[in-house]
Amino acid sequence: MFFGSGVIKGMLVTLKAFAASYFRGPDKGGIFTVQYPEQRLAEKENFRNFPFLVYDKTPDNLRCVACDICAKECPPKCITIVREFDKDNKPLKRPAVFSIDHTVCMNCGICEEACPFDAIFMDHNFEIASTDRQGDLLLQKEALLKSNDYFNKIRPTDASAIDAKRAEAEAKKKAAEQAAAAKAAAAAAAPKLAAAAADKPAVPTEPPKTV
Amino acid sequence: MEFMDQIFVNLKSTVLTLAGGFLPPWAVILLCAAISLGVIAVIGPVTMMYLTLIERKVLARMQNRIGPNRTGPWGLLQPLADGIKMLTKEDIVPKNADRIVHLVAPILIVIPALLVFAVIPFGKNMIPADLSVGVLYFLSISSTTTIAIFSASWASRNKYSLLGGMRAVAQMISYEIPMVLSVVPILLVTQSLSTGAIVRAQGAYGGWGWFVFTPWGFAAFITFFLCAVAECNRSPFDLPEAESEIVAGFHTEYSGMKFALFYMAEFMNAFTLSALAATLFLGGWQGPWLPSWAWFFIKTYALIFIMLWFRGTLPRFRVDQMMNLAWKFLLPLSLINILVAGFWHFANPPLAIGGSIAMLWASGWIFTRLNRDYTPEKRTYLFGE
Amino acid sequence: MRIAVSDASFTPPRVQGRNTRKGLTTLSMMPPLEFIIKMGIYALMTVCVAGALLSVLFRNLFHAALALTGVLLGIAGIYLALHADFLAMIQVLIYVGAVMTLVIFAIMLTERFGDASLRQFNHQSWAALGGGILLLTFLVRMIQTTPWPVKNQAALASPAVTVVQLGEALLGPYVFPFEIISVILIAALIGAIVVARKDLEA
Amino acid sequence: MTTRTNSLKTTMQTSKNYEVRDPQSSIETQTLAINVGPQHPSTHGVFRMNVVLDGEVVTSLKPVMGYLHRNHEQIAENMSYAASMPYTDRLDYFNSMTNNFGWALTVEKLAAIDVPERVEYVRVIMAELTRLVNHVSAIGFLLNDLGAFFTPVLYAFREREKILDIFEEVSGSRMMCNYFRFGGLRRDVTPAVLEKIRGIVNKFPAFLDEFETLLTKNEILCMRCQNVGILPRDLAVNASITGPLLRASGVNYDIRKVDGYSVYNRFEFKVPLGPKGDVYDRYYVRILEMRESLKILDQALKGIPAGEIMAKKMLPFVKSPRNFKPPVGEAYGRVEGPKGELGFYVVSDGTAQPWRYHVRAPSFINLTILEDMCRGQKLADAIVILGSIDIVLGEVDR
Repeated sequence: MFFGSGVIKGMLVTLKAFAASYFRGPDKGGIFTVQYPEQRLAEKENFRNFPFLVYDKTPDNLRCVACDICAKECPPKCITIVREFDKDNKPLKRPAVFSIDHTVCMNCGICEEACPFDAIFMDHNFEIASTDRQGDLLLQKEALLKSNDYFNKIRPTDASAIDAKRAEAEAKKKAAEQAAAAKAAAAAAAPKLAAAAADKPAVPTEPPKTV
Repeated sequence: MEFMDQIFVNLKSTVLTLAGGFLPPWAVILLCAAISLGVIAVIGPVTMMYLTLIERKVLARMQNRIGPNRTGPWGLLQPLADGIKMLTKEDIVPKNADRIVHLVAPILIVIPALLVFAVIPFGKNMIPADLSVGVLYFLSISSTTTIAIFSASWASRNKYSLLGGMRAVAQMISYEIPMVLSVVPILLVTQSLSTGAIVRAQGAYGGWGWFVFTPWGFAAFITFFLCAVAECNRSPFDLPEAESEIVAGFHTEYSGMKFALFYMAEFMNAFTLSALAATLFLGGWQGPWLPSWAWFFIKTYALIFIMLWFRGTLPRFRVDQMMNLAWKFLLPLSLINILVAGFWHFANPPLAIGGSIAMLWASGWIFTRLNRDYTPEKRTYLFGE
Repeated sequence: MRIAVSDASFTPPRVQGRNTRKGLTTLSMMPPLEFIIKMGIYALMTVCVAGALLSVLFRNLFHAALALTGVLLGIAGIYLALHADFLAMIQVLIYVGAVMTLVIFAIMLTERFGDASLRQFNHQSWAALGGGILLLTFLVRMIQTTPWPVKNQAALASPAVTVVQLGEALLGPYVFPFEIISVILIAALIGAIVVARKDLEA
Repeated sequence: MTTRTNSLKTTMQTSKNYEVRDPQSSIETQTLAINVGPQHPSTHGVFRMNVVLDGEVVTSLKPVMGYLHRNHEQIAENMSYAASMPYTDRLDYFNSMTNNFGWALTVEKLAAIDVPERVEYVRVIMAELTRLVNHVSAIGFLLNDLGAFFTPVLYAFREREKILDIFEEVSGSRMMCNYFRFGGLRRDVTPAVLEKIRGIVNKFPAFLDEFETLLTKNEILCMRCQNVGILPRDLAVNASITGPLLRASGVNYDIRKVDGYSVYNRFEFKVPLGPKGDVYDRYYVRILEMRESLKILDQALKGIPAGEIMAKKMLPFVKSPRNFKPPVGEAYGRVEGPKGELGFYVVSDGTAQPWRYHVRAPSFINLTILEDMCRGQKLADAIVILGSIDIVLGEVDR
């Protein structure tokens, strides 16, 4: 081949791309750009960004019990948890303060993995740019709370699996409670009390006691 | 057709005739010059502004992107936005810079870029000034750019600038020589230095008698165009402003409007050199069906597209390779080409065609062989296990 | 008055007046235009003289070279004003485009070219002054004795020398000066190397 | 603005066996010391080169690193084994999957964990996809350094994007994958994803052909790359260069073959070797390696078995990685990363945190011979040679 043939062949490639940009789709050598704010790629279900806290039905029913495991496992230590105490200075199973510093968090997803109560999950929301570092990027409990429905919406596969698991655990616990209640009723012969225990709502404002 | 072709010419003479009714002759002459100057002063910067947009669009398209499309429809206001940005940017002068030369250099570089518009035949009867030494005027004026670039690089007191300046001077001087020599065959054949006369000489075969269709014209066109690309520091000859090596070369230390002036000069040079190449080899405004000025702009922008295409595809030469191409390939080729043009002129047609093609092909082959060090090696790759 | 659309009508049109010979207006019939051109020539002369002085007076070699470039461009402008288009273009191409660039390149290769402590006078200053005065008297004498064709109206009216004629003259009767020019170019090239060359003894 | 001539002399003394200038030459010029970086378009990050130039020729070049030092090793010694995993993503941020691979391999070696079959296959698939990502963008950046204005980079990124989509779908993140776990994986790969990978593997050769047509035979590229920055075989071995750089110099050394870690010894692939060891060989060896990677991917996709994605031994630690305490001992695990031998050395004292943790970063060690390759070349070549080493500053400085 003569000198310069390589150059000409290479130039034909770019010319082809130039022409394709007018007549072809993105998967056939055309324009590959996605014009972001207007057009968006489909979100991947497993996509993980900053974590959020899940609550069931109402924000009061958050699953977090302030066990501090996620804060301890977190590699960059961006989670701060302070347990809530009642009037008698008795520790409650919920956080008074739960904050995540988004400037420190590195989206690794270890908190989600480690949480034994399925309370913290990785979010899909990535449009969190802000100029206020303390106000907008140091997120407090209120801002972190998101409903289980939201979780079901963004990650249906994981959420349904976890819901099923929780429902199963709930059913087991209920059965155990009922068994215990029946046992107690039988032992103490106090049917009134047992009935009251059985009528107790499934997810009370007070967190369920772990066995 | 004739009306469209001469629309600008007639417009101007109407204005001048009207003005002649109440103005003295000397004022009409001044007015005539002023109109030409005004047109150039508008065409130059506007060309530059939209060339930046075209460049970005074309490159983007070659790279599977869209390019600027947010400012106005199809991004048409992008140059305006860029201009406003450039104007409002802080003008930074390095502490140790030679302030006066630093200021003067960008002005010096724009002046020749604007001056050369004077001899470009934009269409039939549309030369701002049909000088008898038009081509020479173009080449000599554009050769002064070197000094401006050098002043810029020296005055910045920046080592990258200095390296860029040294590269620029070496490159521009080297490529001027084959560029001038590649024009010589045209001058020999047309027996004129006037750009208007050269275009008129290509009017044979109903406007298809372009010099690029002759063997010597083709060789000269390739040589001239490569030199033109090198002269306006565009890829693959963008060594003076090689971004990946010396940041921005001679204009590293320029910001704001001064930088914009460098940019403007570069794009106007690209335009005028393409225009000259179109004039000399592609028949200028000659061509059927369309108005003459349309042909001129089509040809010029086609050449500009090739420049952008180069930029979108090719890697950059190294300094020694760039010099080698000029001195060991283009220069001897353009010298041979002068002989070939003479041969073509005096020999009989069949012999002239065959002979000149053979001569050019042979010399091209010989020069390639002589530059063997620069031809790609064949390599065989072994595989382990 | 009628404006003729010439083939190149973007150039100043030929103005056909009533009282012109051969239908052409000459410059002397339009005093304002003549005045403008004269002023232009004077401006160019000023640029030349000022540039020449500055190129001697600047301490910084680079500035001096730039001033010299101004001189050469000014001279080219004067050539242009004298209808010597070809000469003007060649002046720009060779002197500004090539020689001055080489000179600047040579300056770049010297050390201390921007040093303010460099002396501008040495023991040869007086000899140079004498030589300069001698040259000046010679030039003035020459200007006085030459029969300038400006005074000759017939020569003015004749069309400008074309490039073709110039080429024939250069390769005919004036081939020797033509060769001298190439020698000057070679000299500039060698000079660039010499300036950069450091004496091995020093 | 320029250094005096004595600076040249000192550099000449330090490099005795190399003299750039002809001593007989009477043209005396000054050398020019320039600082390429830390802010420079083609130092690939915050990297600095102190270059002394004689005209355009490099007479001395000193790499200066450490601008991106993040104390990776110390941090790792102060946290649990598993918590280091996301930090390894950030070493060579182009290849987080292979970084994960190396770290997982090391700890599995330390704690003697058997990895399920399916996990090994998925790991190999991810590692080879990473190699594609790395090589294609490395070549793109190399060509960008050569002056091909972004076209090769953007073509490369177009393909990289498709692979990153896979990574995102699998691990949740495009670049910081954090996908591997000791003895397993973060989550399983769905059949749909495997199908997508299959699609990429099928289409990639066509892209490589296009990419090669664009520039492999380009005369300017050949001029710029051939016989530039030659790394001799023995110097490469002595300087413990690894990866494509070493193989371009003709040394047949690929850890995938030498160690046969994971399940690599089940696949058929070859190790491309360069005849000369110049920039062009590095460019082309990478392209050939991509073609070999595609072969591996093809076989792995065909052979991937069903099964568990976590070793039984590690199941208790999935929810409480902090409690994972490997036995006392030390281990050195290494993988053939896209840039070379990526090794992790770890000493355990029986607690939940490593007692000593060290990364053998290929980018860093490959960078040590930069001066030897650049001396006597032009400045433009030095940039290209740096590009051909293919460094990532996150890994160099750690």
